[in-house]
Amino acid sequence: WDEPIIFEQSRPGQRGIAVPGPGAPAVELPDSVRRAAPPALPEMSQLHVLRHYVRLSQESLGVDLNVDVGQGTCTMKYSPKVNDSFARAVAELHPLQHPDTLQGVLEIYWRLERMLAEISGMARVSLQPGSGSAAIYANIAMIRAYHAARGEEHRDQVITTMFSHPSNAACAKTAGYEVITLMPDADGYPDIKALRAAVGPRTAALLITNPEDTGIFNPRIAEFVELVHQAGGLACYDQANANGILGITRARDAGFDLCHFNLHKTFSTPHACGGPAAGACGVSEALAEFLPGPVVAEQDGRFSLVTPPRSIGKIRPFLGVTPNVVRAYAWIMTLGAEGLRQVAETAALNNNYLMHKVLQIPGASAPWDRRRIEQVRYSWQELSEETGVHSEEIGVRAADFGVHYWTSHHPYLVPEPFTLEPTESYSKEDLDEYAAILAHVASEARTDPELVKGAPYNSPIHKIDPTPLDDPRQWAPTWRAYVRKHLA
Amino acid sequence: WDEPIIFEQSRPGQRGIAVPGPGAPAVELPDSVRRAAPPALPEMSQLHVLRHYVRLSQESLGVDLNVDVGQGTCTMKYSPKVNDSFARAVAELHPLQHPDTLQGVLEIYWRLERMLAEISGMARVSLQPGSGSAAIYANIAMIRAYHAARGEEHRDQVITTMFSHPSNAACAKTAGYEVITLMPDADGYPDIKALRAAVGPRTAALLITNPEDTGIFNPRIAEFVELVHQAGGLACYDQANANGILGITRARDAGFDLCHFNLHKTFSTPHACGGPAAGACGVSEALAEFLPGPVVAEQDGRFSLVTPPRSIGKIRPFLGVTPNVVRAYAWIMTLGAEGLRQVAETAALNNNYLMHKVLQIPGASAPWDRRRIEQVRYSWQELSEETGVHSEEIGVRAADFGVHYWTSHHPYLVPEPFTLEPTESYSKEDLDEYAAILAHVASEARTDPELVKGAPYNSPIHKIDPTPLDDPRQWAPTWRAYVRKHLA
Amino acid sequence: MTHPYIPNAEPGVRAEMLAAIGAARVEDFYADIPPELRLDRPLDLPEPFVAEHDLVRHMRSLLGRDTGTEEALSFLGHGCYPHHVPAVCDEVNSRGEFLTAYAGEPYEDHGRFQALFEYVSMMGELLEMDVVNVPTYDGFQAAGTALRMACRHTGRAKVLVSGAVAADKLSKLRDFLAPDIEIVAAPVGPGGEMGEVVLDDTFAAIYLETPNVYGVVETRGRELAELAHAHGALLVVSADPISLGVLAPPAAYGADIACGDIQSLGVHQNHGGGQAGYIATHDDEPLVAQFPSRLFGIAPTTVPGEYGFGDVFYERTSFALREEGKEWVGTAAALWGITAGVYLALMGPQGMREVGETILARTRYAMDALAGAGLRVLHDGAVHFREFAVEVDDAAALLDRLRAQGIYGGVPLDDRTILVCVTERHSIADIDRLAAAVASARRADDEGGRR
Amino acid sequence: MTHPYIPNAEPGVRAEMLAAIGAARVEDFYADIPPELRLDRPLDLPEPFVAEHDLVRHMRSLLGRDTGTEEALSFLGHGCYPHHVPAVCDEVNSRGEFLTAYAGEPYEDHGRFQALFEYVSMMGELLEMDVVNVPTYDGFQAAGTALRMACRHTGRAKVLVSGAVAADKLSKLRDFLAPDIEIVAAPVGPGGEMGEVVLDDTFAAIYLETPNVYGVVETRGRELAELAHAHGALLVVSADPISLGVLAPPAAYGADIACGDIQSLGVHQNHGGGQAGYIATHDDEPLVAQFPSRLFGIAPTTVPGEYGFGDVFYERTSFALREEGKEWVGTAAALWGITAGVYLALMGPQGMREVGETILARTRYAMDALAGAGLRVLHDGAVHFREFAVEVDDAAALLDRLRAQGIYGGVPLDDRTILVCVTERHSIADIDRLAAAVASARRADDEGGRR
Repeated sequence: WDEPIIFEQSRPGQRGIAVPGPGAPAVELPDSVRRAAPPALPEMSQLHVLRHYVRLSQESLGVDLNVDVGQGTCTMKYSPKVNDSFARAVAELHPLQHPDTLQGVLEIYWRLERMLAEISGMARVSLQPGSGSAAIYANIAMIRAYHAARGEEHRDQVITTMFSHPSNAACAKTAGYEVITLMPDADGYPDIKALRAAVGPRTAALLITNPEDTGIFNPRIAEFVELVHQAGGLACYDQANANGILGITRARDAGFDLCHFNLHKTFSTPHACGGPAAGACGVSEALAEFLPGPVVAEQDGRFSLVTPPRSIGKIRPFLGVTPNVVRAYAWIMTLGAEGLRQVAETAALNNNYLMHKVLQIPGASAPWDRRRIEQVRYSWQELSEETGVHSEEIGVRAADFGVHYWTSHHPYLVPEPFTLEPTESYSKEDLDEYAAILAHVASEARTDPELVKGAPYNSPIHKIDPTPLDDPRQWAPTWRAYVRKHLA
Repeated sequence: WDEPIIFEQSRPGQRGIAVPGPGAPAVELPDSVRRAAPPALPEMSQLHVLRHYVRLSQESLGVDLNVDVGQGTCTMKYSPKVNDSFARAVAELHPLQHPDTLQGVLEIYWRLERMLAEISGMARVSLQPGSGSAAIYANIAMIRAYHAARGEEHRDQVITTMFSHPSNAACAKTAGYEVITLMPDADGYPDIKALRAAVGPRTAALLITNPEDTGIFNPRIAEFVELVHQAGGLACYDQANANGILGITRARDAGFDLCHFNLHKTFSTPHACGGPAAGACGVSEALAEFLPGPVVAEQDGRFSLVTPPRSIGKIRPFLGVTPNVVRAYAWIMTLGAEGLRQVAETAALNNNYLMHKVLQIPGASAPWDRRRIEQVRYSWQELSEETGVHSEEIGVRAADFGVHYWTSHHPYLVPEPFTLEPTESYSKEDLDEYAAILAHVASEARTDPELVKGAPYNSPIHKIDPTPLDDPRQWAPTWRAYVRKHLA
Repeated sequence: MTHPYIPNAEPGVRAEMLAAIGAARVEDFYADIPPELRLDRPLDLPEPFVAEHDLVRHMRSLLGRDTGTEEALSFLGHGCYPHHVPAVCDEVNSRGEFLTAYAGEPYEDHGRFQALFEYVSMMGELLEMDVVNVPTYDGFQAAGTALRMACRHTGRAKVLVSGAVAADKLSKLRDFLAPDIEIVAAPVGPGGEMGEVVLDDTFAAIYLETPNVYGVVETRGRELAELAHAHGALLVVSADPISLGVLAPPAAYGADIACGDIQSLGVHQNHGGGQAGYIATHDDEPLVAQFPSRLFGIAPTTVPGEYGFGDVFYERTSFALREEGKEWVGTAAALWGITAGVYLALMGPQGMREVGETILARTRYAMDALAGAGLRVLHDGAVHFREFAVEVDDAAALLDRLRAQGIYGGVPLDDRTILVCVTERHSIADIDRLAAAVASARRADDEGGRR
Repeated sequence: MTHPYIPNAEPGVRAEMLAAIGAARVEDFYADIPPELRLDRPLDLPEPFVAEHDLVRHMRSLLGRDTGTEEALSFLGHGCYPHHVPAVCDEVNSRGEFLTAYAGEPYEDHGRFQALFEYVSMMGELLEMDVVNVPTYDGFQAAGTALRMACRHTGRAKVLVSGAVAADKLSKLRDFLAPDIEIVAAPVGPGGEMGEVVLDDTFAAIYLETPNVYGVVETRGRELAELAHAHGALLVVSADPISLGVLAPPAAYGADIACGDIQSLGVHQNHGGGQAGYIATHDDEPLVAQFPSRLFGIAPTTVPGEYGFGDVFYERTSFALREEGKEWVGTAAALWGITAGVYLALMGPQGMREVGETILARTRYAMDALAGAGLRVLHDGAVHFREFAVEVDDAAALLDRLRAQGIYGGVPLDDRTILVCVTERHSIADIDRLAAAVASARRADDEGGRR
């Protein structure tokens, strides 16, 4: 489709929907609050609005359509359609209804909390955060409250690793912490010597992912936790990459005090173009009193809301992103313990199989010769040096074949990176096809690098010139800005 | 997408859904009824089934996606999404529930029946038929029962016109009638002299569309009806083309005894790739006792089911295609009398505007210089004679630009035909765009006829060789036939 | 206000278009309609709910007066069945592309053609037959057309129809086979199967259903096929496809035409709007020539290895030949065909076997449970699939009592007979609940009787 | 049995893949996990419902214990609002392409970029501002970030926050602005608007809401903007976009940052899961630099006239700079942004004006009706949009009485104050029903009191 910007389709007098009339006397507004001129929104009939968005939807690739293994670290697994039907069933619930009228969702919250506690080994779980990053932030806020409650406000440093998600560093900074980032050692593990040097009386917490975004599991993770504990800090586990270790190993068993899951990665809720998502914070008994409130309590089969005594307060409005809580609950309930373990094992199997295939492509490598769990950060450094084609260009060319391939991995510690995470959802044939696309593009890079650099050829649009996006005189973050700067 | 046949994606051991186990002792089947070998259905995971069909859906063009004016006579109007939500609300109703538990749908049937009676001028309406053709058949069955009840079984002929839908002729033939088809006269109207010659003591009924599929309204329609009545026959109005005359003129007012509507054309229910649809039969008081049963009766605000005394019986199972009855009811209820008239007038306006544009394209013509209501059967005869490009080829080439263009108009009384019906749903810009596509392809036909003949270029597949489809040794109406004949 | 569904009703654009055409008023387009046929008043229709929300409120208040089978515990079947509908079926058939498509060519609608071709192909595997139609309206129509096909094929005008057929279906057959085809009813044997029948060479077909209206699985298919064939007639068998993961397909015992309804394959009950009919035969040209429906087939394209699709043997149809075609063809129930295809692909051979086994076992469990509750179960010795009949003193009274407890106990076949339907959706607990409610209703009746 | 969600758990393919890799067992991949960290037992989770239908039954039985706002008559708002959701909004946001997409590039996800660019562009028209973010989590987060933006922009660490803010939102702000930013609460004036405030040059911003927590429309925006600007501070205004068809957008009276929640624009209440936050500013580079969220902009392609899309000023973000970025960015609420875009496109300028007028009129009608029923309506002299507070003797008791009649009467702000919400979804009859129920509950109380 060559679909114009929606404003270009506006025709005066058209409308997409009619609104109930007041049925009561009109209210006269004082000038100070009355809108002077109507907003220049598009005017279109209903079919035309629908057609526009249906066409745009067809110009987007979701899990439903492609072999979505190329958005590494994002765990693009199948989000079952039946769970969407359960999510729709809560569409017309209001969050502040009396709990007597909400026993169903409250029970689901309570059950999912118990299940995630079992999966992580933690004592209590909050399902309030609206995403993984928000859960990281909530964990940091609890860490802050914990130390404050003990009079240890002087702990103003958090330690993280370079291959933990940037939100660990960024959320900690937002919460007022100084951030110390451990680089990988020569083996690709977080550098334990650097940790030893970093911990001390100012240490509030360690924020760490494991396996990291490289797919490498740090076997000395318990030792890391122990070092931080000895210094009086807390250990907080970013479990965004939990998909390969469900039922295999648990956060609490390695000594962690806090952890979080992304329901939209590990527990199958849909990514929805980037949210709504949902995060879960798990904490040990010692931190339970700091959880964001309210949480669901159960007594004699009745469910009610209580706020923990020293709650950090609200992370977001209301109880949580209920449609996703419902979906995640249903997903676990159709798999059970045995199913979750199959998820993990198959995610690891798929990843190792795909790695086996990718590493057969000349020019592709996986830095550090370590085992991988559920994903791998690869490098085209060799191919790039040989052909001058960059990883990003390979990604755009791969899109011509109907797949994603994501390269945003700042900072580019791994040169010419790409990260693949096949999850448990894809078949052997899917992985073969994805590897074949990469092999094909890599071979194009050798035989006809300009072809690859000129991509895309199979997109609604052609190669983008990004320079205006970083130039304040030219950038156009809205249509009105574009009209003003470029069409006036 | 280059999507393989689903059987090619089968992998042993996979499954798309799990089934509840028996939970009770198994039943042993005797050999005579036990299936010997499992059916060779595809074995696929759920995501893979979903992905396959989502891709196929993207390779189909619905009203939601295109300027769907090229499937003339099919009235491809906007089917409002909100009405789908009402249709979903009846998904889990069983048709044989006690009427006390079905008061809502029964009331909707009753109300829609009353509204269609008002729109057509008829006394009673049945909503049982599953489509327009089924409604035609039901009308013929009522005609047969009517004559039989009067001891006039000797009436064994029905009269129809060449530009009435083929189902009028075909259904009459199926019901045992001899079919007499009136050809258009030099003015494009059904030939009244031929009608005079045809009517007589053997005449059971006239089955006629008006406006016909040419878009021409027969101004002497009342005279046609009168002639048939004088001969003792009934007059039955095929109102498949009613979209341009809603609120303008009514079947009963022209003297008709029976008529039918297609809810999926005039009343916006979706075409659904070719059904489920729904038809409505309207009849005069004299024929009401023959209606298919049951119909809904109302007393003191309670609704029940009754079967008319001399009912022809069942046309299809149960009461009707309820999801579409609900949709059609909701559609009328959001428009009202004034809205329906706007529908009609706008359908006529759009059609005349598009005709104005199309007739400006050199080589296009609209046989018979008559006014048109809601559609036009055009001809490329001139263009075809000049360039050797046929209407069907123009249609395939037009599809490259993302629109439909339908040419199945047997018999080809109008040479090199195409039929456009813009309905009320499309904007002026849509019609301009469609006309521009036709003009572009027509000009291609002149400058580069081979280009047009070689189309499609923008389809998932290339030009089809249809010969095997008519050759019993080669045809493959199923995959198993294909495997046997072509892959074995 | 310009209605959201009618863009060109907007006065400005309307005037612009009229000007372009050179017409003064929209009335001009209607000049051919004589004044005496013109409606000189607005239609007398209810005030509309133009605002979508007002319409929603209105519809919700109407539809809220229904109590469906998800709120009540329903054992209603009799042609419309409460099987589980996989969410993926709904996802696919509610995709706007499929829902609003119609009659495009095999290029821009390649996906529609492929989806329907795959549907008929999967049905072909289930039925072990090579030719399956794009769905007709429903199982009634499929049966009617199958019998007309048999008559056209044999040149005869008499059919022997199983007596174990629903009354409504028989009504449809009588209407649809009139005026030229005679229906002879076969007796029902004491076990609930088709009884002894006599055939002669004037019959075009024997028509059998399995499971039949009583849920009884017919075991004498092969014998009847041989009888039919011995007289130059065809065996037409109506079989519910959801049974065919465990039951032998009609072709396996010699049927010439299989037919039936596919509502059981992933389509909601829809208050009876979910029906769709299949008809299948072997790849036998003279019989294939009798199909009125569209048949989709694979065709090569200019690119080797690529699959295109198209109509097989189009010249049979009324689209091509008007009254000289076979019966008629038109919009019927294609979307349910696509849906049934999705269902079969999800289920695969394993799922179809399992669902059949579950239904067989639970049907038997329910028969035993209701017998235990004191009802007489008809044809108890036969194999039942999904349905069985029970005899009671007063069907309406018992059903009323059950309904008061939120149970739709079954479909009354007559004053004393109730047809009970059990599928994989009914848990053992559901069946036990029915049996307990029946037992308690009978106790209440007994007590009422004693008073 | 191979689970339908895990194709490669099938033993055959698993063995084949292991062989290809050269691994003996899946265990090999976990060799880096030390034995003492390995869970030596299965997880203790409930028995699963593997069959989809069993899962559906389980979920339905749980969810059936809720009584939602379509069954009851709800006047609950307080941050989550029952506006009409056009069916087209649901149709678009349930399209699998959007629902399951995430972070593709602007080529294969061109449609996602365009839909979000169009959303921010339509919000820009409504707000009369040139820069609008891809949605953050919710209005709480938007307010917190807007205030942090103001602090970063001014280099100050103190903000004046309207006292007419929801308690939960204040809790969020306290948490989110900790530890470095001080919150000073402004008084609420007797009319329900922000009261008199004193500012000095240490303040980064004044934070105002309109309509505020009491539904009161603030009328002194321009004055507060001038006050803020006079002290080198910014005016941050949280405004519900659904009011902006009739109410002046914050930019019109001098606000520097607008923020709020877009749940009102075509998103269901979703038990509070439908929230999404917007933040908007003028196209002022230093302020734009403070956005943590993604900003999408138009970019040219190699083909003249073609529109591509991409991230504006990506180097602000934590994706690019980790802790040196502005706050953080990640998955938030993009789908609700697309949905709000669909809503605004459907409504257009006319619809937005009309819905605002309807809400204004019905809110006033409800205030008068409840006053007529004997309740004291707070801030009765102010202009109210959608919400107002009433004072009662015992909020919980009254709400319990109403709930027993199927009415969710409002949100208790404290023991004696109830916040009532009225939208275009509430008919006049609904409001009358509430007033009648309130009046009757009060009569019952009076009688109870007399006894």
